[in-house]
Amino acid sequence: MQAVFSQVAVMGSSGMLLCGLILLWRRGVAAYITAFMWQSGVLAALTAAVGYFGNDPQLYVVAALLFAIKAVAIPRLLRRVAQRFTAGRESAPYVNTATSLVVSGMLVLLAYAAARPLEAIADVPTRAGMPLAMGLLFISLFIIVSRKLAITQVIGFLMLENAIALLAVLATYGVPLIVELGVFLDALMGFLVMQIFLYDIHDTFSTTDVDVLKRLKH
Amino acid sequence: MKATLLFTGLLAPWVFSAALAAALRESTRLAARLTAAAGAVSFGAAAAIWIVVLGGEALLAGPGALFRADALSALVAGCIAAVSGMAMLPWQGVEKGQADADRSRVFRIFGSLFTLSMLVAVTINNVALMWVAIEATTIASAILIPLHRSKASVEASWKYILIGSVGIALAFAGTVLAYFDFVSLLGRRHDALNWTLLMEVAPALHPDVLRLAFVFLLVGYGTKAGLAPMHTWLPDAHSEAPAPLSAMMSGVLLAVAQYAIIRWKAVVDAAGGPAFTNQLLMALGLLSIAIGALSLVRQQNYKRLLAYSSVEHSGLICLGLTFGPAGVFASLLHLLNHALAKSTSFLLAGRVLARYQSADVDRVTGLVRTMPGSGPLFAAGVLALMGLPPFGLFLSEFLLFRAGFTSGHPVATSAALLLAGIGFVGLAGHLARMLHGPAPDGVASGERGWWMLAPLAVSVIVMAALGLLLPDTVARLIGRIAETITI
Amino acid sequence: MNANALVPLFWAMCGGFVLACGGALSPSPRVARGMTAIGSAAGAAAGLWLAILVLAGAGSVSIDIPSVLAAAGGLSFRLDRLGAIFLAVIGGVTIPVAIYGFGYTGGYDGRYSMRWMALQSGAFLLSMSLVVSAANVLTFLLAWELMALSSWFLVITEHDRPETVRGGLWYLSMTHMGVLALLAAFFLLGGDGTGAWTFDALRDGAAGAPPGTRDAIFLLALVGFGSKAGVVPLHVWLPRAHPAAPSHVSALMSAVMVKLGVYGLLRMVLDLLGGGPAWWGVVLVTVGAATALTGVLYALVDDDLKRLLAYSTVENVGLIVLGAGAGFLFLSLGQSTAAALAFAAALLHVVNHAAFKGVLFLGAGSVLHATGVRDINRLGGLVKRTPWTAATFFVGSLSIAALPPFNGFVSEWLLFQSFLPGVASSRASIAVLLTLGVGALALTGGLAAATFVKAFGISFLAMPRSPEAGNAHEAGRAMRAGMAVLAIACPVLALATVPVLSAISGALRGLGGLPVSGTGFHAGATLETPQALARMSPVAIMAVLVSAGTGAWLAMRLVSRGRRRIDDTWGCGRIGQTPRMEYTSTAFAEPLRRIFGELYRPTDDLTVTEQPGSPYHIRAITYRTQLHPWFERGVYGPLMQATTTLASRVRALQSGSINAYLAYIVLVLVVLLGMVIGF
Amino acid sequence: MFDMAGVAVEIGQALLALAMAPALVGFIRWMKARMQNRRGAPIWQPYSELRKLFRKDMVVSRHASWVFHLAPFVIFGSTIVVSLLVPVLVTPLPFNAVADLFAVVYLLLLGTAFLALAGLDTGSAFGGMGSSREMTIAAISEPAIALAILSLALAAGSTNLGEIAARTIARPSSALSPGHVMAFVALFIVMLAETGRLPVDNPATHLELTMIHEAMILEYSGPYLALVEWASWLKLLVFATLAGNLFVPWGLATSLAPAALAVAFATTLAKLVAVAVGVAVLETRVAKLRLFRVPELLAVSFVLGLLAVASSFSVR
Repeated sequence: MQAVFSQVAVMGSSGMLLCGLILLWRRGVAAYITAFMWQSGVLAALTAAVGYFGNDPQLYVVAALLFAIKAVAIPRLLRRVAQRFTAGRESAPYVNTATSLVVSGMLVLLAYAAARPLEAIADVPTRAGMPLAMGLLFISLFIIVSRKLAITQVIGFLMLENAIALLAVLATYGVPLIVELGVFLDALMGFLVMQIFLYDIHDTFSTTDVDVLKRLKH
Repeated sequence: MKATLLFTGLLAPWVFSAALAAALRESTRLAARLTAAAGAVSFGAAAAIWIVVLGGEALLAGPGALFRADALSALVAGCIAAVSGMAMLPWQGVEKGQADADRSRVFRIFGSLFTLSMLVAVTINNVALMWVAIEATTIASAILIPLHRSKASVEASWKYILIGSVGIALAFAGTVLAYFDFVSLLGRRHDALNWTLLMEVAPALHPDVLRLAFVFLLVGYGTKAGLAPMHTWLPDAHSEAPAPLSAMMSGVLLAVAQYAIIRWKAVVDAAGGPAFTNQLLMALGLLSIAIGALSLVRQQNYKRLLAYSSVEHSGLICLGLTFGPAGVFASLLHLLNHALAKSTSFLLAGRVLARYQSADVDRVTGLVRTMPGSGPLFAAGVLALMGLPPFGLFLSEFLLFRAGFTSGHPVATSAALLLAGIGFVGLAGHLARMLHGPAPDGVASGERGWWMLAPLAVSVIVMAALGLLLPDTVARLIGRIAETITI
Repeated sequence: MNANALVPLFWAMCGGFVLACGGALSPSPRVARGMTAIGSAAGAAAGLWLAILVLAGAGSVSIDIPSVLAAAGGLSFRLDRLGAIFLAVIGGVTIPVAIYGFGYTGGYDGRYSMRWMALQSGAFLLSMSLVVSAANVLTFLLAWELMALSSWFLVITEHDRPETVRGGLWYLSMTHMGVLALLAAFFLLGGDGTGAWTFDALRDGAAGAPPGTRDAIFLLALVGFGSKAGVVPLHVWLPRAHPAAPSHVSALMSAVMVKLGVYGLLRMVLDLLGGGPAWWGVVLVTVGAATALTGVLYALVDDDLKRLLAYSTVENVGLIVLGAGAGFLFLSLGQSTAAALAFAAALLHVVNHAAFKGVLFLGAGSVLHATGVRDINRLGGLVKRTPWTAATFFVGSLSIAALPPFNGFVSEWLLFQSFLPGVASSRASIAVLLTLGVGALALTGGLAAATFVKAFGISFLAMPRSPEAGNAHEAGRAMRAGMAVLAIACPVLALATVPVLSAISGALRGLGGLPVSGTGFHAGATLETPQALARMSPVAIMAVLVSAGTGAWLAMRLVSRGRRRIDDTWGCGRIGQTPRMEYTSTAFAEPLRRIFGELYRPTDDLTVTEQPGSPYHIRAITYRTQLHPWFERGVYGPLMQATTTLASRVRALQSGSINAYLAYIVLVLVVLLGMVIGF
Repeated sequence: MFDMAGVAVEIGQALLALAMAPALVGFIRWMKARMQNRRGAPIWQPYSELRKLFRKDMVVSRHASWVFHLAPFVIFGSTIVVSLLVPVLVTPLPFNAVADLFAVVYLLLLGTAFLALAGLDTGSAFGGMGSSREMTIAAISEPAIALAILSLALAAGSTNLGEIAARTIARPSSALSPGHVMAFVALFIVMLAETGRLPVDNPATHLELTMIHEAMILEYSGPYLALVEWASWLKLLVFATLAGNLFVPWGLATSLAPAALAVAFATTLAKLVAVAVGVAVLETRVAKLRLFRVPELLAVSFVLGLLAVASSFSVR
């Protein structure tokens, strides 16, 4: 029973990590949105699985909420934004694809090194997935840093929140409900504000490429 | 019962003010007065909390001790209530120039929410909900930055929201790691993330996991506290945001982030001893003082000047935390003094900007002649920031450097002294040129709206009182914090 | 008169100065000026009386107010004899300056706010008198910083002139850097901070401090107090701030505030640290000699009257530090009587310099008030138009040039004498240093005489060189009274050298290893150095000089029967003398500028514009000369250059690209994680 | 120490010096004339000059102020005070108890400063040039004098003229020590500079480029000119006696016995004649130095003073 549970956990987190890597590999924004959608879906499923194995009924509610918001609502909003503004392709990111993949590899290694003390004291079966969650966290940070399109940065930020949610689910079977709700509310509000700003940037600069945002110096 | 009354007195007014501002679409005058009244009530409650906490025990209220106010939260809540109360006054609203009812309505709504979230952050016991409240402050303030639509303000708002959210997300990762450490020791309890419980359990927690968590927490909350090199959002946000918002952000939002750092430093120190956290905080503190002070030397925009001065003072406060109990006392006093001085200076900078229509230091001259009321007060604010007596910052820097030397860090303190000196020269140069010289043509001379200056004059007098007399209530409160925080 | 009877006198002093500050609330500017003058004079009188009582042996005044600023150690005052000497100097100079100020600031009525000036003058005087009576670190530094701030406001009173604001900026920045050094010095002195922060506790703690810390404290004190005193290379603010300030303020700053740097140095290095190794004395002697020579060399060739006086202040501070340095040297060699003499000579020069520098600055202020011109090359003939100013400036010039009947000669003589025992009895290396010290002292004395013959001769004598000088008018009654009091003080101080010197040696008894008992370096009315090395009585010299002079006058009147005829000055028989033919200040100093050419490295440019027709008929010759600014180019230029390049590199950090900003955060995260993994 | 006899002798000695001063200058002029095989004016010519000047009318410049009128008396007075101090016939003098060698130097500096101010007062270019150069030379010669005094004080243990002369008498060997000789030469060079003798300044000319001392007193006439000239001659005598009696003090009377005084008068007269001959020979042999070479001369004197002080270290 425990072995199956840890198998599911590792499978889920490595799936999410793969979705993250897609952002580094592909150039089209549409591909990014689908990758994010799948990642959120896997996260919701994993949360439900942890709820089932760790027999904690609250997690089902969290999984449903997560799926509804992150796998359905946000991708639709993102698609609407993507169609209206972007040229559909990430023009020239600061780091070309080959190097980004190498760097992401290095980051996952760093995650394993950093997560060593976590695994040392964890007694939950899902501990094997924690380094992967940390890895996803670093990779989403790298995405935000290296991509030029504003919408890609937003997606990177959402992935960062997914990574932290994954870490929470794996490490502590989810944070207390009231905190979970608070985090959801913040994530949603944050995304909405970012969306408003995306419209703002498009209206004033008629592009969402972050390079134009270099007027405020020194 | 008394506690819940005080907490509602502290938080409820801002909720009403936000709601009323939203509801009363037309009569902005009434909404403005209500906000001012709300500010006053909230400040009264904060003062009451201050007195009660001084009496001895921490205030607990709400279901499962959700809200808790000990000496530290009383201090920071007091600062927030005072600064926000002053900043949200109707005439301090958005610049008088464009009297646009809709804009000032938006400002009042989200300004009240911004203050509410800050007050909740410092009075909530659960550290995760504290994170949620701080994230809420980012969102509420981000909306207010592009109030005056321009290329620069849009850019500033995007940078603010993105850097702020990424930074604060890391802080949540740290919180999760700490929670994981707690759970793996004592299992899942609903009140696990209460700060008081964490402090009790801390000696039993695993030091190396908490150290990893503290790295994430420090980088996360450091971004909000304006510590270098995560400070990059601060100058852009302040040079574009309306002056009252910059006053609140620079004055007290940094203080809330420092509050969070202090809370978590106490927990991590209880677990693995202060060596690790002191090392980190000293490095980041010195870096912030260096970058803040050196950026003052050639800065031509006086709003960005005040922003970089915030980075420097934030660095000083973090450096002070590493100098033992005397150092903590000095840095908390510095936090209080800086909140007052910075918010007053920003509000006055707003008035100067409205009159001179230019943020360039070279185009603002003869301030003493053209604005005989705001000029001297602005000078007083900047002189306070430079650390000159009779204002409080001189006293807190005196104590801070004294603690630095006596706690055995002469080299770090001397470096901080030198950098503070460079910052002083930078500020002095710009202030001297702005105050004196002939008034540029096309700038009307004479002060308008003397009664607008009343609250600012009161705050300058309070700063001088803090500098020359250091009232006993303040000294005792901060003394108690220093004992509870440091081990 | 036990000590606590003096306490009300202390509060009376503070009350007087607060009354001066009260001028800020006065209805009219004239009332504000009046309150400033009365308040300052009253406070100063109380201070002077208090100082005299303490010096006369009524013990020390000590007042503690632990409640105010308790967290930082509370306020506590203790006026002992060393502080009393400086308080006497403050009181003595402030009374005439306050009277003078009332007249001088009349000219400011329309232009600057008299209320603000009243507030700042009161604060300035109050903070100065609190600095000398502070007894713990917080009070000292609070008063010190308030003194710096209020004096900055006074310096930039005439803020509509850009160079005033620049001068003020130099002053504020250098003073603050000095305060930072003082902070470090005091806190290092405090050790681990467990003990109290009063001077007594620091004194006991300092004895046990490791030598490395004591040396660091000494150097920091030298930088901190040296920047206030104007020791080379920290003197550059003096010639910039003094000419910019109103003259009565620069009189106060030069005569009194600069001496508080010396007070601080003596208090910390002599009293608290109790002297140190020989190299401390060597450093002070070298720095003192360098300061004296730099000051006088730059004063010599300066054409701006007030900047000339500012450089001469640097020179006199150099002499004082030279004396103190010799004192520390003898202390480290164990010759405590010679050390006592050297310190006494330095302190006597502090007192004397306050008198004659005060009257000189007030005179310069009166010249500025009368003509509006500070450039000596455009003055002249003022002796007939402003006789009072000329007479008082004359007395001041003779005193500062150390010429016999006046007090300058007495303290210069004592400085020479204080070097003699050291040269005679100490190790060869120190003997050579002190011999060069004597050489430097003599050269400074000679050049000072040349400087002030130039300053007085060119500004006041012969014919006016410009219309402004031509129709100058004498200063008002108040200004004349102020100048007269200080001018009279010069010969009086010379005559009263014996009581002043015994008060000074009383103050020095028992400080940091100096002999507890000992004569006041006098036998009856004549000054006598230890082992009767030399005796000199200023009273006798003045008496014989005056009688010889009047004798000659009487003899001449008896012998000569000729009449006097007024005629033109000799112009080689052809042409009458015009003002353009007179020697100007630049010309007067030109020989010495050429002799010390290596030090000045002047860059002269001479442009001759001929008549358009022929090259032989010249329309105009313009001559501009500029001295090589050693300190600005050697010390401060590179320093500021380094800061600005560093600053611009830090500015580049804020490059504008959001990716870079996010990269910084990730970088910090990775670095700190590295530390955790490595920890 | 304040016995009346001593004071009387002291005043007498000062008056004697005053009387001998014109004769000394007359002798030097006569000596130079003879060496240039001219007959030259008799030695007492300066006395008649003084008598003539005291009786003549005085022309005062229109621009002169009270400084111009005060200067002659201060110059004359200060030189008289110095002559009271210098041991012409007898040591130790009562006035020595209240003033020492530094006082002498600074009293002479007082005279020079007043002369320079008087030069500036009339507003003539000559006066300005003279006083500028005079103050330059006075300023540079200060360190040389100071070191000469320092070396004497180290040898004698005090800067008091009385003690210096007494010590040298007591220990004749020290008179020939290298330090003593070098101090003498240093003081001699400074004497030439201070009293305006040839290598530094030409007393006999009124050519504006070369005269320094003469330029300052150009405007004086009648009794004022007499006083100033007399004072400068007395200064020359004072320096000569200083050079003589401090470095070669034998023959000085140490008691007030008339016989001792007579012997002292004879030896002092001899020394003065020797110094005068020396100055005269020097002045005929040497041409006037360019103004900007004078500092080198005074630098030599400074170095000699330094060596004199250094040698006193070794001897100890």
